[in-house]
Amino acid sequence: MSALTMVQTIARTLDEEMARDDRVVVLGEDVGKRGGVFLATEKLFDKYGPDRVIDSPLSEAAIIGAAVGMAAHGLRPVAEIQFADYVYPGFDQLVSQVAKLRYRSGGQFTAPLVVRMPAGGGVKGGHHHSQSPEAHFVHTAGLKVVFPSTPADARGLLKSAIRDDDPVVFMEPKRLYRAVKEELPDDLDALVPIGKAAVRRVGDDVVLVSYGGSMAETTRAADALVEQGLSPHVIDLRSLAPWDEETVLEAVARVGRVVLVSEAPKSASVMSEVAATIAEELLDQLLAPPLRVSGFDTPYPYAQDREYLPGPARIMRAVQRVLDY
Amino acid sequence: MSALTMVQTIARTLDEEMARDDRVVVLGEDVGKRGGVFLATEKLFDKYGPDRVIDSPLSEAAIIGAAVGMAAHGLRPVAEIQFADYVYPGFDQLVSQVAKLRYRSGGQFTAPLVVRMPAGGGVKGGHHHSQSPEAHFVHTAGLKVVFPSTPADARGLLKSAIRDDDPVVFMEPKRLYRAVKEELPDDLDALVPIGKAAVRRVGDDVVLVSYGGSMAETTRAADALVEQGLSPHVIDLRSLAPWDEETVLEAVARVGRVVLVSEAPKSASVMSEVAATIAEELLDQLLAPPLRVSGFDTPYPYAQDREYLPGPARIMRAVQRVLDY
Amino acid sequence: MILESQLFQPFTDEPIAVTSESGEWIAPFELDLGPDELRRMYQDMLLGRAVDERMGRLQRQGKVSFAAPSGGHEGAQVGIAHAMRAGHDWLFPYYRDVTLPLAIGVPVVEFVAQAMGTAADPSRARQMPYHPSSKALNIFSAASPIASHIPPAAGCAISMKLRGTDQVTVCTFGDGSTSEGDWHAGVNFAGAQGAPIVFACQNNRYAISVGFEKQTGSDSIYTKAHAYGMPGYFVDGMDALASYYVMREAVQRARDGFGPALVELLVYRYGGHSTADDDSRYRPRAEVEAWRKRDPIARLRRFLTRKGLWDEAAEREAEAVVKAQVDDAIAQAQAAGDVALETMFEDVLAEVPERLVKQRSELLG
Amino acid sequence: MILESQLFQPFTDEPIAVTSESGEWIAPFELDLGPDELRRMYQDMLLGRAVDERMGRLQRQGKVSFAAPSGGHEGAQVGIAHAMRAGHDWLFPYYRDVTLPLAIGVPVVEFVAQAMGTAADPSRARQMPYHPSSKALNIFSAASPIASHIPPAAGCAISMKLRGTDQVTVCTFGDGSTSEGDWHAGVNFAGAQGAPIVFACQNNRYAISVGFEKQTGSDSIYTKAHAYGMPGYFVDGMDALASYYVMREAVQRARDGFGPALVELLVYRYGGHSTADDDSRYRPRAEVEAWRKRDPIARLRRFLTRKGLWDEAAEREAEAVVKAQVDDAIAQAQAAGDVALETMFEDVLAEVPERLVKQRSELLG
Ligand SMILES: Cc1ncc(C[n+]2csc(CCOP(=O)(O)OP(=O)(O)O)c2C)c(N)n1
Ligand SMILES: Cc1ncc(C[n+]2csc(CCOP(=O)(O)OP(=O)(O)O)c2C)c(N)n1
Ligand SMILES: [Mg+2]
Ligand SMILES: [Mg+2]
Repeated sequence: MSALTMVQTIARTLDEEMARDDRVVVLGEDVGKRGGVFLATEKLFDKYGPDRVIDSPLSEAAIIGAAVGMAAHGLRPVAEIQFADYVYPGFDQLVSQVAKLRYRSGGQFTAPLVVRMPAGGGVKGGHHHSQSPEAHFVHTAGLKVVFPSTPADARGLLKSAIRDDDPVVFMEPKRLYRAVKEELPDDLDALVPIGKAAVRRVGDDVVLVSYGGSMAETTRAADALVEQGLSPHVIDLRSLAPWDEETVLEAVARVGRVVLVSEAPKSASVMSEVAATIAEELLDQLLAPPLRVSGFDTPYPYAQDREYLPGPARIMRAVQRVLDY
Repeated sequence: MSALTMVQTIARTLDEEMARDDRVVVLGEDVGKRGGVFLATEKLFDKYGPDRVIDSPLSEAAIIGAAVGMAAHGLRPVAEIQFADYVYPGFDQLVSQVAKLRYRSGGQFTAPLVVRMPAGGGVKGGHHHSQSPEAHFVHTAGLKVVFPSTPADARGLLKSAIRDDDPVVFMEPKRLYRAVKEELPDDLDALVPIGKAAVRRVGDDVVLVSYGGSMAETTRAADALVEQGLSPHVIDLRSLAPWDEETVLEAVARVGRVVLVSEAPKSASVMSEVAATIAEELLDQLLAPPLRVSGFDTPYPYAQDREYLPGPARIMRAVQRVLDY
Repeated sequence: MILESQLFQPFTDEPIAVTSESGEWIAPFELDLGPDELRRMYQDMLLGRAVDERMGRLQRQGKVSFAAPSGGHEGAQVGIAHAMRAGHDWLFPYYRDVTLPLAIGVPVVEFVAQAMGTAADPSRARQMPYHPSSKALNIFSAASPIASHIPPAAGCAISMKLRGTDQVTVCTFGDGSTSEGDWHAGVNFAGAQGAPIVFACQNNRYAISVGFEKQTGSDSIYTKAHAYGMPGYFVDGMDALASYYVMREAVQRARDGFGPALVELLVYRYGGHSTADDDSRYRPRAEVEAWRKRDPIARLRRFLTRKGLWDEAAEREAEAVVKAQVDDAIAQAQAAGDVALETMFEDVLAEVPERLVKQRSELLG
Repeated sequence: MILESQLFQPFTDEPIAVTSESGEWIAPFELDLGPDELRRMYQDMLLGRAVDERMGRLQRQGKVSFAAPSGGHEGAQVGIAHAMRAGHDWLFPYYRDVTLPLAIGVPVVEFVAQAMGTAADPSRARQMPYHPSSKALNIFSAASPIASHIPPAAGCAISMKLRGTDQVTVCTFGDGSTSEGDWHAGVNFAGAQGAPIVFACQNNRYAISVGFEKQTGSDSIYTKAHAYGMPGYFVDGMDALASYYVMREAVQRARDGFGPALVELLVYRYGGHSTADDDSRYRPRAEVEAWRKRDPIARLRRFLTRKGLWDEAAEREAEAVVKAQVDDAIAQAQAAGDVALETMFEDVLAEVPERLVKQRSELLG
């Protein structure tokens, strides 16, 4: 396979999965002829037609909710929410229907579906095209949540998500959609398991944990640290629910210093959970407090689009603090 | 004033505030003649009529959204969501309109409104009448969030909330609605400030932090600890956004041991945030890991309505763990 | 395609009835139901009412935590049920459906066990009473948030269309439900896709205490069909046979590829909104009494009696049968015992994740 | 109360027009607008189009991050604006409103500064382009989530009614917006309360790429008014004067206590959905060209010319004025410079909370 960007990878992966299993259908706003506003569903309409690539009305409740009914009836819908910021009109469907169907019916009915959504900032989109709402999903029992940062992971996790018997919220870091191209494996069944983190770099001075779009800044900070002669250990969570406690705890126990990086607002976030778990499990192994470098507790601003993000400078300052502690 | 239950206190407080300020209006499902399904708006309809006590259509988006427009136009709406579990159809209004109006308009428009909602379990309501969704609100910048556990706090905080220039999510622990009666001050301006915790008991063996409905179980656990000759320090957060970091950190720094109790699901919860903050700020003062005793990461069950809650037994076990550490 | 036979017009000003209050056949077409089917409809209503009443009693005795009276809704519900192909078509019900799932074939013991929360509930005692569901009968699991089942129902119907099955989705709800955004979103999607679904509104003109005039500026529910490009039928829901015939036509239309319809069935609930409600706060007693006089069960009995298909003896026997059925069901449901504590951690996901394994041992030791 | 004069019928099959394509007056009533008002409407449209085109250019030059072409919508928008009492009535706009806020009186510099995100934006550069707002003119702050402004608009109108002001709320949106649950929730609440509000839909028959027939099963938007018990008016939105007259009547109805209305204005957007859109993927060029021929600006110019109120010289002068206005505004907006970095932490709440003070120093040191 030739080298593809993440968003090209997603379109390709959807194509592969639709070819593999004719229960897989795609629905959402502009996913048809337009191929999605980011082209994540490009060419699928021409290939599979309006019965499997469904332009929905402009309603996220309709999209997510219809996916529930389709899934219960035997399809494998992949719903697209045009921007993660627009999941809220469909939030009740996600929380009350998607997440609880298996539980409330005692396992009689299930909702094997995927809800894809581009998330995160840095694209001059202001607060309604930049949000990172993953904490809401992670807090909601009954959902799996993944947030890849590379084309290969996007492919492997999307395949896993589509084949999973549980509903999966599949978050896509939109500012990395075209950041890099990656050569992908030919294997059509190259799955990335949900729930497993990836160690991007092995080191022993400080553990950096991140995921999604913030992996870009985290990687840059790690590179800078290496240049300074330090040895960071970098973990890409990839899955947020369940998240890979084992990989994280093992590394932090060994290294004793950890910085958690995510652009989502700080309060009651996914990284709050990771920090709390680390504190609960590893108090005696910690050489410094687990620090979070997060988005601020403000709506996502427009003018300060870049400054809002936890960039390398802020990450480096936090690393310095845990090293100096 | 005679002794009142919490729900009676709320109705009384609404009456007082409506009498004080004719911009205050109440809206929601069944708030009119019915006086609310829990009677939290009892008698208001008779006294203030349909222009100030508005039975809305069955739509939480309409209720919360209309409150935004009313507030922007100069009223001080107090919206009732019949059960916190039903806030989700109005979640977009809360996140996209209520929380962001001041920010996005550069302070030109504001939404001084209150959204009241009974929350929490233990009433045999199954997962759609038992949830504690406060983490979603706390994660959303632009909202204040309070969750009192006593009639007096409910009164003082509701008054503060109604008079506040920012939107306030006012959560009510429904299983404590009629748990106790309390003699209330005559002072019509007896406010409880938003953002200040209450120390319910001073002690030095372990700090127990809780809020809302879980204060009942926390208090019972504390009583049992006292009977065992221990000295717990009990903090009722009351406000969740902003929360009183100072009071909590001061106590934990002094005592070194802390157990955080909340019936909300554990992952990415308010108590995750409190635990993460404690770990960040007080690593060296901690004599034991900050432990959370939470609701489980399952939908709220029906059959195991009581067992789901973090009851005294589970709290005591956690206290034992931090004491034995 | 054209419709083979069309008995009813959409958007009539008056509710469609096929029998008079006194039980005469008043429709301009011929009755085509046999005696057995007619009697079955009647017996289903008796059963629904008996279960309903018994649940109310069990609630007062503390054996059931909650009940949602459906007395007055039986005519509409039995009509809807008999218009469907049981176990083939899908039903997306709401909490006030009692006669409806029973008439489709849900065993009384399952309904009762669900309400009592015992181990005989196929949903494993996960929900509050009045949320039955049956995979075997394609009865989707009801959820409490009003109208949240509408988009899933639309999706199910869209799936039926895409997959070319000849199934139909039927989706029920109350008048208040139509104000929710999700109701609109779901009905609109179904309309845009021309999916095989019938939206059946049991309009009792109250949403708990909120009267219809505060619910919407529209005079009726069926007119809302205009917004979605589908026919809206207005039916006297106290007339079981009218409910049946209109629903049958709407279901047939959908099955034949003519797309969705919205059917409004005018009914009344005799009781409070639920056992937690005191409806005297907001409804005049005279109104309740006036509607009770229009009882759908009595009306069908008068019809059957006129036709010589029913008499006092049949009534006594049917009541005894129903009573025995309900007694048995309660005994069986109770005998099943409680669900195990640890089931709380199951069915969150297909497999119990590590995190819940830990939480389970936090509880169980 | 009865309506004093009623010029238009709701629920007409054909869109209401008062001028022909060639600019003749074709309405059965007399024009009652003076030459100044007519010329002002025309100039407002020229300004709207000029701003629109310039924003597109600035976007291509990288000076504005995004633009939402509104060419083709000017007739509807100028009609809406002139039907309102500027600064007294409230407008709840959406992102495609350009001519509309300008015609109400938003200074061009404010519009441009908002789009460029400079310190001259009264919203402090908090939003992406095309989200202007003005407290001074009662123009509510637009939000990107489609239809999320509908319930607030309803609430504002309900407040007007409760407080007995003689204000009216006008709320605009596109055809796609009507599918959102929040649209329904808001319109329904306004209908139930009989609030003084006019819902004005600019139906360009596309929601980005999604054509109208996939958006809803209904043939039109105005029919949806049936669902809420309010009149639905169907207007040729390429006819600025028809837009004005129908809106004026709807606004007057609302002001006089006759409740809300839904007005559908048929328009077309000549450009892509936004500067990020390639509309050739989903729209035939011939369709775009056909609509361009129906341009609302050209139509009003023909009307004015026929009436002797406009000529080539006036056109040249008006264009020069508009160009200077826009040039000035851009220069002023740019001169205002960037907003300060620390403003990011302000206006989250009335006061900057402790937590944000800490976060601010994390960023600024
Ligand atoms: C989203 C949501 N909001 C509020 C409620 C509380 N509630 C339960 S039933 C009900 C009234 C429903 O009325 P209607 O749809 O007319 O059905 P009926 O009970 O009359 O059959 C309300 C407000 C709910 N269950 N879900
Ligand atoms: C809740 C929400 N979902 C999706 C979007 C993305 N989006 C922006 S504009 C648009 C289409 C709107 O179409 P319409 O309402 O017809 O207005 P038009 O742009 O045609 O004027 C969409 C889908 C959004 N802004 N908000
Ligand atoms: Mg009802
Ligand atoms: Mg449009």
